[in-house]
Amino acid sequence: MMKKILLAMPALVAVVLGGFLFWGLNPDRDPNAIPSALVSEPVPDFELPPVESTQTPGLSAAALRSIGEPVLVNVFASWCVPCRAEHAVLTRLVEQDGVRLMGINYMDKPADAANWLEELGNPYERIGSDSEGRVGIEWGISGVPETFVIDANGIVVYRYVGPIVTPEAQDEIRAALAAAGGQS
Amino acid sequence: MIWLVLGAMASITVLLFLSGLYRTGEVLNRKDGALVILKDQLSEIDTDQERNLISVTEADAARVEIKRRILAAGRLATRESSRASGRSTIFASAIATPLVAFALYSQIGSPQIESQPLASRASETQEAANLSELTQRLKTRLEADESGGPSDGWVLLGQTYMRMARYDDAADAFERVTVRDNADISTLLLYAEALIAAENGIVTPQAESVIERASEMDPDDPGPIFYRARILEQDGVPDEARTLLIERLKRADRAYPWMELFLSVANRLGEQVGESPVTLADFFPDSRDARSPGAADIEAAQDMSVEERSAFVRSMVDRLAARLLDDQDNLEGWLRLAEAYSVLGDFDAAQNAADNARTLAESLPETDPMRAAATARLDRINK
Amino acid sequence: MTPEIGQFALTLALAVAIVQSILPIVGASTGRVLWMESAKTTAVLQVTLVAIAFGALMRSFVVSDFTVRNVVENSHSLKPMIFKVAGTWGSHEGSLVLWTFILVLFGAGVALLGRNIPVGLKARTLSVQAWISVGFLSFMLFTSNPFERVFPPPLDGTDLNPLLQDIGLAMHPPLLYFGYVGFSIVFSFAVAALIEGRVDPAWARWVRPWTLTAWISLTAGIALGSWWAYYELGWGGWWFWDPVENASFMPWLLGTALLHSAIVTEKRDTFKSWTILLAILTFSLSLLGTFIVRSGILTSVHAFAVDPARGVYILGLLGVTIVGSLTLYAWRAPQLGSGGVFRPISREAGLLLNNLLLATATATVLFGTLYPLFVEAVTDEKISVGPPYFNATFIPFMLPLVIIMGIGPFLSWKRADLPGIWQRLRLVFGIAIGVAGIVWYLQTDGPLLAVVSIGIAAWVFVATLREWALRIKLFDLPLSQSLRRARNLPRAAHGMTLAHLGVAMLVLGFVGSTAWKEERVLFAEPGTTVEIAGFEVIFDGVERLRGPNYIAQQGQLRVLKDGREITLLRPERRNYPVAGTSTTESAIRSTLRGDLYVTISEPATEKASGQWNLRILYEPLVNWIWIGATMLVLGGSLSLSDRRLRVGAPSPKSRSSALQPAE
Amino acid sequence: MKSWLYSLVLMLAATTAAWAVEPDELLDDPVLESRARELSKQLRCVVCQNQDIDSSNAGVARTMRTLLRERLIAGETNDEIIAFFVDRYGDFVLFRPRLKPATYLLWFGPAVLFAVGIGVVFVTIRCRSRAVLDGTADPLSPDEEREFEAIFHENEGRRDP
Repeated sequence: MMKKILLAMPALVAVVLGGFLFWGLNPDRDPNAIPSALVSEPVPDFELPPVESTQTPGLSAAALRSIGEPVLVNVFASWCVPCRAEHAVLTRLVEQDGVRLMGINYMDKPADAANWLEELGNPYERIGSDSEGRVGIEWGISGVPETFVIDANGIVVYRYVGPIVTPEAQDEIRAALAAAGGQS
Repeated sequence: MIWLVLGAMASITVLLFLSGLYRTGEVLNRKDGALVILKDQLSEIDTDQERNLISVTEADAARVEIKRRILAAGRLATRESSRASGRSTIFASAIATPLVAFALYSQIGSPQIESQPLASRASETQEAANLSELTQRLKTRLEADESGGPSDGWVLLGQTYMRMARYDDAADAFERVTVRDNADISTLLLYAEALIAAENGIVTPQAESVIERASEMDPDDPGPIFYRARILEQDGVPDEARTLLIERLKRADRAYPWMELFLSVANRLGEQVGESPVTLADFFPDSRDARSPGAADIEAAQDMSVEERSAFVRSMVDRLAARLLDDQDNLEGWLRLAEAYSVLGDFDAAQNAADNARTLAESLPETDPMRAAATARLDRINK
Repeated sequence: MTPEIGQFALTLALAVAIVQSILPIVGASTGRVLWMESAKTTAVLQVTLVAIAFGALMRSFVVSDFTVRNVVENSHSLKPMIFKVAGTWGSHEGSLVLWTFILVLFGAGVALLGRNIPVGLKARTLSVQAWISVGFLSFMLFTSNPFERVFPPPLDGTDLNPLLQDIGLAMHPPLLYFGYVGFSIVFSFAVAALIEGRVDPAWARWVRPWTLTAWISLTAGIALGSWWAYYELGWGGWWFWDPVENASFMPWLLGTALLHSAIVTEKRDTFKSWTILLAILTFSLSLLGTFIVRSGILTSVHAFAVDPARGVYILGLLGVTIVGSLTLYAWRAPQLGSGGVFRPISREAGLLLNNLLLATATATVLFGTLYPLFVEAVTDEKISVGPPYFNATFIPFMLPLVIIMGIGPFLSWKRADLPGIWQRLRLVFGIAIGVAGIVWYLQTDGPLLAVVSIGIAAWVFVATLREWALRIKLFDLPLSQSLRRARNLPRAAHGMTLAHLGVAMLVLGFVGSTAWKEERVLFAEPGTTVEIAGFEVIFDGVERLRGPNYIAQQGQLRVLKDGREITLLRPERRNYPVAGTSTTESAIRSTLRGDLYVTISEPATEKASGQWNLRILYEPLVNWIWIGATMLVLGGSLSLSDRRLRVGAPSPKSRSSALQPAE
Repeated sequence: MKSWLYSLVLMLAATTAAWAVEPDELLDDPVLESRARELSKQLRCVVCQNQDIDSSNAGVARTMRTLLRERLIAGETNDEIIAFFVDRYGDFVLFRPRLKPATYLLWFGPAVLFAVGIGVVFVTIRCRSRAVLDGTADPLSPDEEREFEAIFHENEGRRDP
């Protein structure tokens, strides 16, 4: 009997392994995605100057904490093509839904960023210029664009990786904002 | 020709299959096969012992073991096997094999497409080079023109750039026309399209303002409406974008060629927001022949199978031909028709279209680069 | 027309494979010789047809026929011819054709060359092999058609990654596939044996050449891949524990275990169900590798484009093949019976330990490769498992394995005399300790483990030589007699000696290039001089060059030793405009003592403009890795040429003398 | 559309032309530098595919290397530095997974497997060696010997052994 169980083990192990692999093929799973260690943590400490030659003020942790209502923090760069794609969506969120949007301009030349904002419009209330990318590390970003939802108490409640373009992505952002507003 | 080759392949397969029926000779059964190996192992022990690699006792023990294995192998039952039975099955499978293959091939193969090694397409490569040279000449000419160059010329230049996927240059060319007072909606839309293409499909504020301008000229023109829907989609409100398209479709008094495009975009958007697809019949139950080649068709063509695609190309060409009967002075149209026919292998029709194009081209002034461009294209078709 | 011929050949091959998957095996159980023998025809037909398809695809690449989608996506008119050819197997679809070609090639090999294999076993084996080829041909035709056409054709293709434009890479996939797909035939033999219900020494003997062939080419493939990484990637590393590398390494480890356990089955009629299990698992790991590379389930540098639909299809294929065969195993293995008896100190026990260590090492790699997936599935958390883990867990199993490798060949079957062996190995042990001591004395830094490992390498090396010397009675008899004995020794014995010596060389290379590597990274301007490992390297500047499809910045470095110029190194930074990418071409001065390895690039910071970023490495003993691997391959080939592997083949009299060399 | 957007998201890696660790990043103190190299081989680049930050040419990896060295200079221990990155990126950045319940199986699995294997081998060997092993086996009985001879010579002449 023992022997039979022993001989059946390989097949059983293979089935279990197959189960995991099948799970891994789930199309909603992105093998490259990295979960954020920041969610449910307070906004990391940082202070960023404004992007040179723009009128928009810079961004800091203190500023984020003192707003008192949920905000979006969007990490973008002028060299990032998908950022252009989501820019219109962000603008619309600001104009129509009254979302408060903060920006972190990541590893960008200030002049390029200023041109970019000039060309596409500037929906951001504040923009911090993270030209060396250090604050990006503080936020644990793995690429641009990334968008965070911060609640009224300055706690990061949600993170979205990649451009917010699809209706589903927008719904997720809206839901996260609503949840953040409800909590405070 | 191709069927001949494929047929030959199939026949050889069948023949090889059948040749098995005439194979003779003894077959090795399990028992004999094993015995040969075991006997060899037995003799190996003798050699090993001779070479003092193993002791006498070890050798003896090993011999006993192998002898026991030989005994066991010798007791193996050998099944009576026959060479005679099962002939008909071999025969049947020989016949079935090519049938299955052809059935499958008819589903996934594309026998109608010739292979086109790059070397045989030298003229095409050459033309691409020519085209870019001609384009450059056209551009220089237009720029040299003190009056700013004819609008038609700039539009042609822009369209050529679009075809060459040089969207920034195309946008520049169209912009020259759009700043003029006589710019029409279609030029504005071309400009917008170039701007959008240059940004990998993103409608920038600049493109948006161009579309706004077109929209002001005629709010009901389907062109601006199409792009406005696109802006809405990009803003993340596909439902509104879809509504905009559907509303315009409802307002139409009869079937138009642009409707296919509207429908396909509306349906794509509908899929996102969970609306069921609509067809032309939902708006005009009695019109069936309102199709026209549009961006949507081309988009749809990407997903088609090869046969579908060539049938599609054919239908598009037929429609173009029909349209040219009403628009006989359209040089570009004739050129495209001639090219299309020659690609499809309908050389007589290609020649006819090319003759029309040549007549039109020759009516242009000698120095007009458009004439040179057209002639170059015609020469290629005639080859 | 060429692509369509290829397309039709594939559909025809599928139809033929379907016949082969049914007729022979039914024939074997009903005693119909015609049906059994039809496998020969169908196996040859399959390989011919897939070869036609492969040739058609290759031709399409060579002539740049852009009516074939695969050519458009993986070639470019400006690409050098050799890489157009290599483009044939550079993509998912093309490599699948190659995969299938090797699969059917092994089938045809058994059909034509396996003349000493009984007809029933052969028929069953070929049917099982055909099940696999039906799976892969249908996978290819239904989800990844290599001959999909585009009309009208675009003017030019979209290139292949320039990083992959290397001759080492061009040869790498064919060899790697040859190895890991080759294990398919071993798998088929195992499943056939389970169906037949009989595993005996004869079975092990019939399978051995095929296991060896697969193992040799997998060894060569992995070595070549590693060499390529070292040579081309410009990091100076040769192994990265990437999931795709692991995917080929696991079948190698288990295949090595199989090679050894099959010897026990052949000689002692024992370890039967274990050998069968290893045969099944080895190929299962090959399939798993194919799955990992093609499903995008794990992130890897080398993976093909991600496509879940393909992933599901392959997973289904995997499920049927692996779970099916293992279930058959669970059911039939108890009937195989257990064989001979042996003592705790015996060659059997030694090989058992060898198998256990290899299997555990395989499990370690498998665990590490798939663990992030497990954790993600269970806890939704993401973790990474990288080189530090593998080094920490894999090496502890490998060192003991190498140690027992020194003793193993001295052990006799059934019961061995340990004191006697110790007597023979005392001196060897002393030498190993001595070597370790010298290394310890000479080295300036580096971990203690490195010293121990060098000692172990010396141990295996000398012990293996000692065993060989004992066999031919070197020094006990006059030299001429010893040489005669050496000639008469079966080639497999020489093969083993050579392969084991190769392992000692491998260890030497691994340790040398990791423990005592030196590195200088600096910004340089013309005239900069660097000292490394006793060399003086002078940077003379950079020249711009034009290649067939790239533009290169070529650095010039003079290398001086003791004030005398010994060589000129020219590393390049290449820019491929069409693909829009850059690669680094290292320049290497290779000697048996070590490699001087230089790469050049433009500095990332603007502060260092006008300067060049030089990376100079000294990799001691690194070439012994490739030498060791070559010895493994040669050892395996020598073993493969052993006369005994062909015993029983009913050869015509005229050819028997050629087949049976002097003995 | 979605697929190209996605691939572009990953293009961050391609934005700088740096090649692994750069000369200007290196520390003058060889002890600290070798610690830095060792640490950066344990940290995974977050935008690349399966690379440590030491050999990665991504911008983020460069920033991470710079931060790592700054912290070394500030006198932080290896554990503190690792913790700094784990706080921001989670366990994902560690190429050497930490020992915790979720990784027990990973770290101890192979050893346990080996132990079980040893157990199985031990049992096998005991079963196999229980039989008499005095160097000789029972010789064949005369009947068996005759049968053997018959089988042995059965195919003689038909095939070359």
